Amino acid sequence: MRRETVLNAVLALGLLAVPLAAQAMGEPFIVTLATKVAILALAGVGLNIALGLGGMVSLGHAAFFGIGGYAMAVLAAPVQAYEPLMTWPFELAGTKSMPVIWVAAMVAGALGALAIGALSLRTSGVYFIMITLAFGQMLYYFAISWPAYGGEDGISIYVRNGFPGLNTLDPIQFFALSYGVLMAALMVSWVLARSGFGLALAGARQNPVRSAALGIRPYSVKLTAFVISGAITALAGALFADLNRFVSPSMLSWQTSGEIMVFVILGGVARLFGPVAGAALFILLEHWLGGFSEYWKLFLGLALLGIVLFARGGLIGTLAGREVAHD
Amino acid sequence: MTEPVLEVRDLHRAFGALKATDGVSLTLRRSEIHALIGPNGAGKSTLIGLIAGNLKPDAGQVVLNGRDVTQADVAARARAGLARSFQVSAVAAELTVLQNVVLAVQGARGQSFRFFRPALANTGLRAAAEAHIARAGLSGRRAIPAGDLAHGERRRLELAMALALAPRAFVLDEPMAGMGPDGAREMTALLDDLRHEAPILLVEHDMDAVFALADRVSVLVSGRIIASGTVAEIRADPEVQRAYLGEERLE
Amino acid sequence: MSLMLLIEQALNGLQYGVMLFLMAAGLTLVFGVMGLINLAHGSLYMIGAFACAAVAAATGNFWLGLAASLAAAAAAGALMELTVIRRLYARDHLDQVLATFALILVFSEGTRWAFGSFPLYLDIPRALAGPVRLPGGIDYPLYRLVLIGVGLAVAAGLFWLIGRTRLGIRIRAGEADREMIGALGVDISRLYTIVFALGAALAGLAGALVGALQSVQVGMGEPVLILAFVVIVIGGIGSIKGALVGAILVGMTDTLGRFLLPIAFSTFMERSQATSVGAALASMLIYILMALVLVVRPGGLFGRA
Amino acid sequence: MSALLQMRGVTAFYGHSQALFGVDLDMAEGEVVALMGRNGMGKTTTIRTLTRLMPHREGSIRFAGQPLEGMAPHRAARLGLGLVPEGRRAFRGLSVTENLIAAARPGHWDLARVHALFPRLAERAGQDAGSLSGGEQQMLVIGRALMTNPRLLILDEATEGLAPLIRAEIWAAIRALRSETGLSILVVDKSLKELVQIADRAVILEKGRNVWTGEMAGMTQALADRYLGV
Amino acid sequence: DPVKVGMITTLSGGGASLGIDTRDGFMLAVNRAGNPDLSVVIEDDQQKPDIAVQIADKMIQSDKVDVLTGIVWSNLAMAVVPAATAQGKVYLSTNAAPSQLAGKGCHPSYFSVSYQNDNLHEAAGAYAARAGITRAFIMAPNYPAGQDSLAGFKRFYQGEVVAEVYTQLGQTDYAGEIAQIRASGADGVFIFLPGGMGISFVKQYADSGVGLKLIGPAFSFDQSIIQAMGDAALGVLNGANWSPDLDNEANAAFVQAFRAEYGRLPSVYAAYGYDTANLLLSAMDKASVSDADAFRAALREADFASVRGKFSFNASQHPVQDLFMREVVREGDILTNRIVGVAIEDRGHAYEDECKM
Ligand SMILES: Nc1ncnc2c1ncn2[C@@H]1O[C@H](COP(=O)(O)OP(=O)(O)OP(=O)(O)O)[C@@H](O)[C@H]1O
Ligand SMILES: Nc1ncnc2c1ncn2[C@@H]1O[C@H](COP(=O)(O)OP(=O)(O)OP(=O)(O)O)[C@@H](O)[C@H]1O
Ligand SMILES: [Mg+2]
Ligand SMILES: [Mg+2]
Repeated sequence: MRRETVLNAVLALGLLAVPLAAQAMGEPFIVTLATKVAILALAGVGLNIALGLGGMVSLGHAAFFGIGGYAMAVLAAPVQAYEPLMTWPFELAGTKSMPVIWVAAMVAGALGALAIGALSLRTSGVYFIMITLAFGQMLYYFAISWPAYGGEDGISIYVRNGFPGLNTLDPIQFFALSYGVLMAALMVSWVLARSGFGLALAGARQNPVRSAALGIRPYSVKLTAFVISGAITALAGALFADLNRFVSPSMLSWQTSGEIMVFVILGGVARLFGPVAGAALFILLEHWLGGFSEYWKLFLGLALLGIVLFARGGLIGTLAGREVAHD
Repeated sequence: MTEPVLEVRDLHRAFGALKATDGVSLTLRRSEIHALIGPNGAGKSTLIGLIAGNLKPDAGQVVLNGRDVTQADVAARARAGLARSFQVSAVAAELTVLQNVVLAVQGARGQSFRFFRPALANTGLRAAAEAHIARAGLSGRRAIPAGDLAHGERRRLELAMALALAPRAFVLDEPMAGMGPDGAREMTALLDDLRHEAPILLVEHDMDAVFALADRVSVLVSGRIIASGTVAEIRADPEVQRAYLGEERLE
Repeated sequence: MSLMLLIEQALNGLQYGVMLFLMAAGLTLVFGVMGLINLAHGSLYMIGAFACAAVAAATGNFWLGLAASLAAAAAAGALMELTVIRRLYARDHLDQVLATFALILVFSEGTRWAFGSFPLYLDIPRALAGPVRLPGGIDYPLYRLVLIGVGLAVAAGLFWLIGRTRLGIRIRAGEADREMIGALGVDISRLYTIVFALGAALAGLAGALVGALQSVQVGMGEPVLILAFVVIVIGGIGSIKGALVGAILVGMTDTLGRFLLPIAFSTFMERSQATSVGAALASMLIYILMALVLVVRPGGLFGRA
Repeated sequence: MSALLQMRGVTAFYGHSQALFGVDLDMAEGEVVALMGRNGMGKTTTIRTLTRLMPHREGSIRFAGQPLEGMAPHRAARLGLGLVPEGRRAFRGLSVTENLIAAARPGHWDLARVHALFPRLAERAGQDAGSLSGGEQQMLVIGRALMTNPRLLILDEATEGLAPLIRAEIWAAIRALRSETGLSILVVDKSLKELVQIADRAVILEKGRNVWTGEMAGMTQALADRYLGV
Repeated sequence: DPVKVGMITTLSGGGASLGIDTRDGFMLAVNRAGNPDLSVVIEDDQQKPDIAVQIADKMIQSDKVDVLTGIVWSNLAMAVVPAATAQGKVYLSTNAAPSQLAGKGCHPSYFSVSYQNDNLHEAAGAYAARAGITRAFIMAPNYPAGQDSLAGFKRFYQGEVVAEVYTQLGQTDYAGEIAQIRASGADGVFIFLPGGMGISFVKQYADSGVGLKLIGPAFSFDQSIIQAMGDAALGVLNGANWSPDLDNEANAAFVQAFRAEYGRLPSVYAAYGYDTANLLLSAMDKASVSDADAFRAALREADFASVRGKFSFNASQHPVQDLFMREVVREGDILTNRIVGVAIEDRGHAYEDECKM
């Protein structure tokens, strides 16, 4: 078995075992922390499809993360206020059902990614980074001054949304749900990378001119990947909103985009479990250093710096060796 | 006479004040190798770019199998059966030789939007790719990332990818460049063979190969075709000697 | 709305644009010319402002502070290049993003450690304080006029350095093919250290000059960084001229947008609502501008596509 | 004639895979040596270790009396190594003239002489090097290397992609170079016919090892057949 | 009985100075009381709502705190408070007190010790006419707190509002707005520009030579900020419910102890933190935290010596207090605030009728 496969298994099992143990020992906050890791890793898995597989360095993925979050709020807030979602042209009630919210978030994320991607993919390189950032900022400023959903204050959904057969208010059950979604997304990402589409995407990333000469439109391939990526990140956004029972424009800020990207790079770009490793390490550092000094961010910075300089290829790359599968 | 597979009609393309392609017309007929020679900077690669769709002409038409493809993009022309190689090797550097060629086969078959089936587990794709790799003489290097290949090997990969498109016409930009003498010889034999599958528009500075292979030769100078004919006619043309071949070739 | 006010607002837009250019100038140099994404550019800007404020407070002399800002930022830049950045040239943009993101944390919290969490005092030098009367009767702050002058001088200097000197040629050659310029006998490492320090010094200069008008506090660099990126991307990366034009375009759009949009909306909306909606749209305006420019010209206004 | 270059038992690796297994290469001042071998045999790798673009693992390299071990590429270049690399690598984004003067050092070769050698470069002086035709780029990088006024000019496939007429001109220029300026030249090229006319000696590599070294005149058809496939 | 307090506040990044003052004021009172039953855990929310929510979860789930406090920003409070009070935790606000929590969203476990967000703007509005501002140019960033602030100003303002301008959140250059002020024909300017935005505006405004009277809420002209404005801030009026020169015994002791302990003058945030801790201590003396109803009743009594002098809670558990007008003055080396008059006496807040509790 390849070392990376072993490492992936360790990560998958570790992320499962830690909260279970914490639950047994009566440390519910560790469970919450693990849930956060799973959800942010999910956002990273989404970004990794665009960034790792497709080479699209998007600094605007907070847009999809936020779209997912707001999709949750838009659907759940009316229920909380005992009002219909809309009355015109037909009456539609909101919902507190997670599966419905997830579908809505993914559709909204996919549509957002389609619109943003279609325009952004005209550019490449650093211009792509910046145009995705621009779209993210537009949504951010829009959300700040959108009074219906609290503007800068955001909006609280006091009770977590429901999932058939589960008590989502119980931290461990909500964790299980988030973990399951993460694993499903990793599966999708794995199948995608090995598929014919994944190969076409790799070709489009590495040599778009050549790809076109082979009859593959790099634009269409990349846009498709971007839409899938946006949908997964939006799903993560919906879950994150449910974790906090709260949505605000900060989900849409460029710092959020940057953090999602940091998870991916930290874990290892284009590595299946890279976002999981990256999110886990980042949250762990943040949690551990936070209790350590008022200036903990200084140490966080130094730790990150050490990792970039000396652990090339991210955590997975360093631990599992550089070679990527060439089977 | 059969209808030409590829026909270029009065193409024009300028870069600023420079007329890189200045009214070029030429045809490529079934089973022939049509060599395009000319001094450096004459506009050969520009012409290939116009034919393949990487560049848009200012005026003129490109007709492939009787269909006007002037407005079609690069990918559409590739699907319509046009295979090109690049003067500077253009490969996906992190993919292996095999993956590169599978990518090409998959592109040609229009199977690039399959989301579930692993590409390399697809025996149909894989077998076809392996055959092309063998033909280009790279069998032993199948699992090497394309970026790690030596220069000459990369040229072979270029050709393998062109073969993988199973095209109606080849447009090859200096396939011999960078190949050692034995490589050039193998390539010559391979192209000789290939012309029966699809005709070849061959841009090449290796005159040994051109004179051995070409059914017809056109000479491009400053964006215009100044002569066109058989190898013998071209070699004897004093204008061509002066502009391109030099005295050495007078023998 | 009077014509005079409109003219004054246009002047404000120009001034704001030139200020943005000052911030963006160092970034263009490092980012456009060396091909390095330096998110910590804003930190160098902050260091310049803090150095200037600290020295000006200690000596009572703004100009000494200004000199200190150049020195401190250049030193920080050189140190950063020698210890971190030079290991990143060969890496892709992503590693650069992560490393310089980490540097932001280090610089911000380090500054907070050294200077505390409270904003520092820095005022414009007495000689340049107060407004002057322009033809047409506009009272305009002298300091802002001086900023316009400095910005244009920096633009000219950079234009000359990059476009006309052999140093500039070598830097650009290094960006195109770093290995090759080294193989031809140019000590590209040292050159890059110098350029990076120069870019940092420009950031520090901008921090000090602009800091005198704004608030000198930890975190002041990040919003500036985003704006500076917007500016150079609109102008086209690697183009000093583009950065200048981009900056002025952004300055004009932002200032006039903030001014005119609420007025425009109030023609068909209630006042409070019009100001709010107009302001909301105004805050998105420069991003809309950037997206429009890039959709139409994917390589920016003056960039190579 | 004094020894200009001495490479002894040089080995080199790309990651874990070994590309050179002990290469020897000696050159005297003013000599023209052809480095030959089939595709992928290690010619470029040998040149890369010599110009310090990659480290060697074992063996020694001395140039102009100095050991090159651990030396940065730019320092080695300043000792007098002028490289025309495989695959051209002109500086895109710079004009033709800027390419030429970027790394120029004073000496025999200046802009005027390079323009005289390749008039096309004078015609394209202001054009972005990235948009030159392939052959024009090749001329440009030769000119660029000459502008550093090297003691040893290294040409890795320098005539690849050039029209016969130009190629003949370049060979003529190289012949002139060696007779007029006494420049030493290490040349990798696929055209044996042309190499025979200008090189004093040949070194043939196979799979990263020396398999034949000798006077050019001693290059028999059998040897060429066996190692070069001619 | 032991009481465990979880303090969530901003200790890193640009807004850290506010959180640090909150913490220092609170801990000053805790240390002075020396009550061994009171323990405090403090965490940095980085000014991010999602982090604040997670810290709250952690403090409730792992640290098992009884009382939460310390949040500086309204948007963070909105993210944390409803969920915390729903889980039966007491929340004592040291600063942020958004209208939602004062009106419809009021809760028996939620106490604002500081004010209701609108109060200081109301003070400015009520006093403006007395300061000779009859034609006001009013301005705030375009976000909910900004919109509330302009509404709060207008609630008690007697004069005419000649222009109402929303700036961008985080904006640093105000040349455009200053030009509008100059052209507006106003005779005074009300601004609500918290943090760095205020510093930038005031410096640029002073340099522009416009010279109209400037008035605002205390947060924009507080101790932590005016030093950075320098003389440009001199003479600016700001509405407040506390001032270092407020003449009462508790305040004199507080200011002196704070200076001795931290070597700087306290800000309003420090004062609110100090009062909050003393309120809590007073309740601990009267009731056990395990009896939630009794403990809340004890808090409601507000039986402590506030640095603000008069202090009581109204039905929505927000303070009823005097609002003042302060002016920025120079005292020796440092800039500080001095009271120039009372703006509104015994002010509660505008949303009381909406609170059904
Ligand atoms: N994008 C461009 N912008 C400006 N000039 C260009 C551009 N592309 C090509 N040229 C010019 O057009 C002319 C033709 O170039 P082209 O690459 O077609 O030549 P070629 O015949 O392929 O030469 P070679 O045999 O050397 O490859 C050259 O002079 C070149 O400098
Ligand atoms: N970047 C690289 N990474 C890994 N292996 C490489 C790399 N470059 C070359 N090689 C390998 O090293 C060996 C020697 O290559 P080299 O480029 O030196 O050959 P060469 O003699 O110059 O061939 P050519 O005539 O094709 O240019 C080859 O087997 C090649 O595959
Ligand atoms: Mg060409
Ligand atoms: Mg080679």
